[in-house]
Amino acid sequence: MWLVRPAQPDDLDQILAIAGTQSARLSSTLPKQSDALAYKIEHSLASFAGKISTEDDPPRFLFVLENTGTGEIVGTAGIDARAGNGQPFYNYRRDALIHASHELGVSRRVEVLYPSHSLTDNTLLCSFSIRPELRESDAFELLSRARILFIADHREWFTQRVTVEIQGVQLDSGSVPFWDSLGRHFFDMDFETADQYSGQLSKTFIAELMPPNPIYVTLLSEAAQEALGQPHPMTVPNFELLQREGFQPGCYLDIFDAGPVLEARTDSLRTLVTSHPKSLHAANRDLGETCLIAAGERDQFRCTLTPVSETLEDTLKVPVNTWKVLNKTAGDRVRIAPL
Amino acid sequence: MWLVRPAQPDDLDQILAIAGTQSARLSSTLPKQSDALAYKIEHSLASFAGKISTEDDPPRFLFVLENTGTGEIVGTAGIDARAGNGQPFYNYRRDALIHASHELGVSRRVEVLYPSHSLTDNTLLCSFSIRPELRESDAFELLSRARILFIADHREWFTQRVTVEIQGVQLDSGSVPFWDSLGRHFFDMDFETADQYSGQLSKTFIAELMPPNPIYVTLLSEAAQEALGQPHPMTVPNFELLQREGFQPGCYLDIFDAGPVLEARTDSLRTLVTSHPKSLHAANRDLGETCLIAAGERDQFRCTLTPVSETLEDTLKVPVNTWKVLNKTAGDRVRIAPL
Amino acid sequence: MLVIRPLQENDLDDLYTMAQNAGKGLTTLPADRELLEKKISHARETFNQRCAPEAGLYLFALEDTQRKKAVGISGIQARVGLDEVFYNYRLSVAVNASKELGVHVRTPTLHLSNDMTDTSEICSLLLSDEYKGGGNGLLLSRCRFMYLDDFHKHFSEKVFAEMRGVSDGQGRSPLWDALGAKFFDMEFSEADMLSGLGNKSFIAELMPKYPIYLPMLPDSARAVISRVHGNTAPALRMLQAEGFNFNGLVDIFDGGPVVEAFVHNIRTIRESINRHAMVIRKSVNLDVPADERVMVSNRSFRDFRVTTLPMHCIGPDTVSLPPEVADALQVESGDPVRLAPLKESGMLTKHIYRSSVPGGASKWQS
Amino acid sequence: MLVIRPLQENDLDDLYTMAQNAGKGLTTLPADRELLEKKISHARETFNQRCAPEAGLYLFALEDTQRKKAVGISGIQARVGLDEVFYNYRLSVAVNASKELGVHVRTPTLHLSNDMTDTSEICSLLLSDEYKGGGNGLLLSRCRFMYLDDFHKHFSEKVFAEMRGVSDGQGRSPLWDALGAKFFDMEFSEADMLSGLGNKSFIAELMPKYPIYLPMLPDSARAVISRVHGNTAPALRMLQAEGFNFNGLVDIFDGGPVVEAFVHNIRTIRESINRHAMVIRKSVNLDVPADERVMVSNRSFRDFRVTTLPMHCIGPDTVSLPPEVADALQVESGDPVRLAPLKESGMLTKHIYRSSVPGGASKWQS
Repeated sequence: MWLVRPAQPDDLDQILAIAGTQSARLSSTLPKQSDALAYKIEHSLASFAGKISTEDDPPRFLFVLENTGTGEIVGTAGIDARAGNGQPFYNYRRDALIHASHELGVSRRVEVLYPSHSLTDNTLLCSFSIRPELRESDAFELLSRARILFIADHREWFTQRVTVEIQGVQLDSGSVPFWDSLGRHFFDMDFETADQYSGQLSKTFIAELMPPNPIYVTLLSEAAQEALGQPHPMTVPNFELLQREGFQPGCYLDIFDAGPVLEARTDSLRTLVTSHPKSLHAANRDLGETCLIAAGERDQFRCTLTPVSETLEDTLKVPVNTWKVLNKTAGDRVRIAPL
Repeated sequence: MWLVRPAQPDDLDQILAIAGTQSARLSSTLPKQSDALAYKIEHSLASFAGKISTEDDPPRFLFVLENTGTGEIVGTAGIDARAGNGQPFYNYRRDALIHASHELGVSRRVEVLYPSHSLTDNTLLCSFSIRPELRESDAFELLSRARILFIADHREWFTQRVTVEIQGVQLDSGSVPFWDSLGRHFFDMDFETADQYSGQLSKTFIAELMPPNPIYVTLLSEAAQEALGQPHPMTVPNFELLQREGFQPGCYLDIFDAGPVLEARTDSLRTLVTSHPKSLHAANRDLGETCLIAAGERDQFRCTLTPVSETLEDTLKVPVNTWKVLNKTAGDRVRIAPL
Repeated sequence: MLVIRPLQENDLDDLYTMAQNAGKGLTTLPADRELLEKKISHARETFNQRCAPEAGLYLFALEDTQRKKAVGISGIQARVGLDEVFYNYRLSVAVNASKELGVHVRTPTLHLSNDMTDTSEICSLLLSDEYKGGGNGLLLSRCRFMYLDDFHKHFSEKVFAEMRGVSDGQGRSPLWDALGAKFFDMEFSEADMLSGLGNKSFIAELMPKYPIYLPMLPDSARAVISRVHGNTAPALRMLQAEGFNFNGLVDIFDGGPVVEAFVHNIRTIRESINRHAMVIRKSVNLDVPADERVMVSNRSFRDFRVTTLPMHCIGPDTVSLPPEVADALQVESGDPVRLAPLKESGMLTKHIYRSSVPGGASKWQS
Repeated sequence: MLVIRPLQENDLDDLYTMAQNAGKGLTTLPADRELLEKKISHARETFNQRCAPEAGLYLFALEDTQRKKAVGISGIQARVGLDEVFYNYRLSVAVNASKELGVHVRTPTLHLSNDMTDTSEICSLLLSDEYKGGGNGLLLSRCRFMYLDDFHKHFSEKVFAEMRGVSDGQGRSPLWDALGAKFFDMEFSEADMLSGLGNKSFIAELMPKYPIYLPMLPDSARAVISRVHGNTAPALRMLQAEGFNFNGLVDIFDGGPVVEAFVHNIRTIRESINRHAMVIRKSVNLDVPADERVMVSNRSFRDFRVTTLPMHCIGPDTVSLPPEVADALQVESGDPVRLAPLKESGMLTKHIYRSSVPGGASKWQS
């Protein structure tokens, strides 16, 4: 069975292996260095345990997707309780000014990218990675949506709005048109390097190197203009899943690759709205509609997929096998959501 | 009875009288000069008649509130189909940047006002004025909401979003703290003069005189900072009415007095959602719940208040007196909305 | 003889012909009869002191006295940016550095600027092709410096010139194509013309207001910023020889540089000397090479006249003027005149025994 | 005798004492022993050419040779803004005008600027109180210009100085209170100190990046922009007399002005002359008033030494040096030395028969 649970120190090597096979964009929130990753897991465990204040170094949660049959880790997903983690969370806000001359009868829409920190402190979904062969599977959906069930059961830890960044356009050659047209001139490094640094906790280098003035879109290369707000083709399944969840692209873009930044009201997330707390009971058969099921508070949180044979007012019948994966027993509280 | 109908050339003098007694803020959309007002009425009639394209000089509608007993005009209300009327519609967008130093452990929210044209081309409610003694009456509500019923029946003329500007803080002395702290330095004129000019069609002077760079809020006077997004006390009834209608203050402010700019999705406006088309039938008695009732397309539009004695699936029974005011007869289509 | 004198109403036809032949790129003198007529009338008001000093427009004609024809023009605008807004880009450098990452990047940046506002501009230089060479261009340009210094109360301490930027044979400007054209829905020549006609509110309305980071422009555009048009290179060298320096500002349309100098530092002024006129009977061969001639001015505000004269006419206290020169300058014996070198080299030096020019050469003697 | 020479390791104690007595406001020399030690070591590397030329920091001590004590210091930084980002505000004017409405408004505006990047700065001037007067301050400051010109390949063509801005007795700066304090959560003195310690990333992080419109600041703050602290007024006058001009840039914290000059235009350089040393036996009374003395330098890059000498020691080709002066300068008869006036007036003039300084006085003779 597929299980989503908090990342543990023992998972380190397997997570590193996943991070190594992923595309570059992932690195900004999932470090590829052993030390940095070990710290991230440690901080995540403290966050799950409720030992981290939201002020100075806000909670960051890292989940893994485990194949319970083999014990293998095949994916990761994270939540930063506060985007920016106590520092500015950088985006470009895409807006337009109207340049019009009454006398000449000219009116022109001039698109501008404004440096913005407006999404700072929103809750952020991040660090999503999964083995390529699972990209179209139910496990993919489980890994992504388990986070929403965690939020539903720990609502007070999170903010009114949730944000998620989608990887932007990167060519097969590895070049990123938006970066090449803008960021490269100011950061004097390649996209991968910048992306790697941005995964580090101090964002001082962005304050130091990012151009502080608004950028006129018309002065970007054509390829960069076309990439504005466009998701990388590889991320389309994820993009669509998040849109079904209720996330909408707004006016914000990633500062490095101009990928879309999605936003949603936390309390309107589909998984949160359609999920219900139930008490756990045994089903006789392994049949029924497949649902997401989550249980356990804080660091005991577990989430898996289960067939549901019957669901009444407050009770839920699922195979005992599911109980085991969740570490729960009859009568315990669980939360269920349709797939 | 109170009747809202398109302004006519004959109403000119009475409208001027109202404009003269109103506070300064009104002038930006309701001119105080006879010539300008005559042109506005003429353009409005052409707009009602559907003779105005939305491109170059978009439709602008001016309604009046008439006491049908005396023929007296006691209020005005307008709709600009496209805010800016083909030129930029200026606002400040209030946003914040985070200035943080990791090393020094400092993090500060720096509020910034960005010049913005984002609300350009939204439908705009404007030119609202009413005799002071009617400010708490049903007539007040009729005048304001009649416009929404007009929009409901001519939906294709209007855009997805509706905007309305609320007058900002002005002291009894006539001084406007936000203007005194910002605009005055650049426009080199008093608030009334600037406001008056902004009612004119060419916004060239704003492009020429408005500071193009973002403004740091912390450098404004304290009085100006306090005035940001605050409605003038006199506008509170209107502000509340609009909020009940579904308008919300967002991040936009008036460039002259920093009054709040409200926004709503057109199709979510309460009057639009709760109104229904019905066919007109006679009631025997002058009793029943008072409702808004509108009828007539384009320049034939009329809206009044009526007691409704009975409302069935598609029929509505109201006193024959109401028919007369609406210029309608039995079986004609009308639109009704609860008060 | 070629004589500098204030522009007059009856120069209109000659001026119009010159403007037509000049082609595009001279925004201050477009070939528009009505506009030229206005300019002449403005200049007349200025010389007759019937307009406010700061609104002054001083236009000088180079007249071929035999043909009674204006064959060149040059001007000084007392103050720019008072009526219209005067725009430039300031070429500035933004440095972004991260010590931690060892990154240090300098980004040349263009900032919209009105910093020349209220400064005097030398402008409108135009010379008929057939009169080019022989120092006529130098006379037309440099005569203005003597005027600037003699009547310095009417001008700013600093004076500047806008140099025409790079464009190709078809009048296409690489900077305009990469920048201006993206914001103005028109051709370079049209924008240039509109701006020359004095209609500048379209600039406030359509111009990008935020700084332009140069690395975002193509190489072809970056390459021409602060560079002059090939035809203007001699004029730039002349001004540099006078002590003008690039001041960091460039034209918003074509990127041509602005050069400036403090009036008291301009070489023509530093090296000029005053003498008294001595009208002589003896005829003088005026037709000597440019580097053997000096400029001589009558120091008149209302009827400023300048011509050239062989250097050997300069004496210790006086300068000898043959009658036709005295006539052209409208001076008589005993009147004060001012002399300054026409060409680069300090050949005037050997003829000087005493200098009486305020702020002139003596200050630098050592 | 007072002699200028390169700063040395054993000057640390004297330097520290001076820095302590100087109080706040000298950001380039805070009273921090470790930092001062680093500076000395940096200067030693520079004089010994063991660091890249653009990283050079040239620090000179004024030594009282009797007491074997450093009593003053002055410096040149070869290039600013290469290691750290160098910030200023540019005081610019924005003009907004509407012809239609007859409105014309000029708004002084501060733009964040890094335009001094890569330019040489004269800095770190400090003189013990007991040695003030008698031309010692002039010697300490002006000796640098001779060095700048003799070794101009190590420096930029233009050189600048930041002048301390206005603050009150308690070290409060009106501009800081009105502007900086609203963005930096600290006192002026703390920001000044942090900046002096070379920690400038906090500026990139906390500084407002958009232009500041001056009409939005209180009168008290506007009034001090580009004005100098009372204590600094004499230094400013001295630099102005040398030909330094305000270049439109001001300090981001206290609004003090930046003044600059082309090295070849600096008066000390223009009026300096070269001679050969002639060591004499005869004793000379060195203790004459400052305006009768000249500076004399040994023109050495590694061991630059300057002292003063009565003017009458200057001959047509040589300068007569009493043995103790020759010793102090470490020169022998026949060695080239350079002379320049110590005080304002051109009193050196009458002693000059021949000038051999490249780019020096001869160029200006007329």
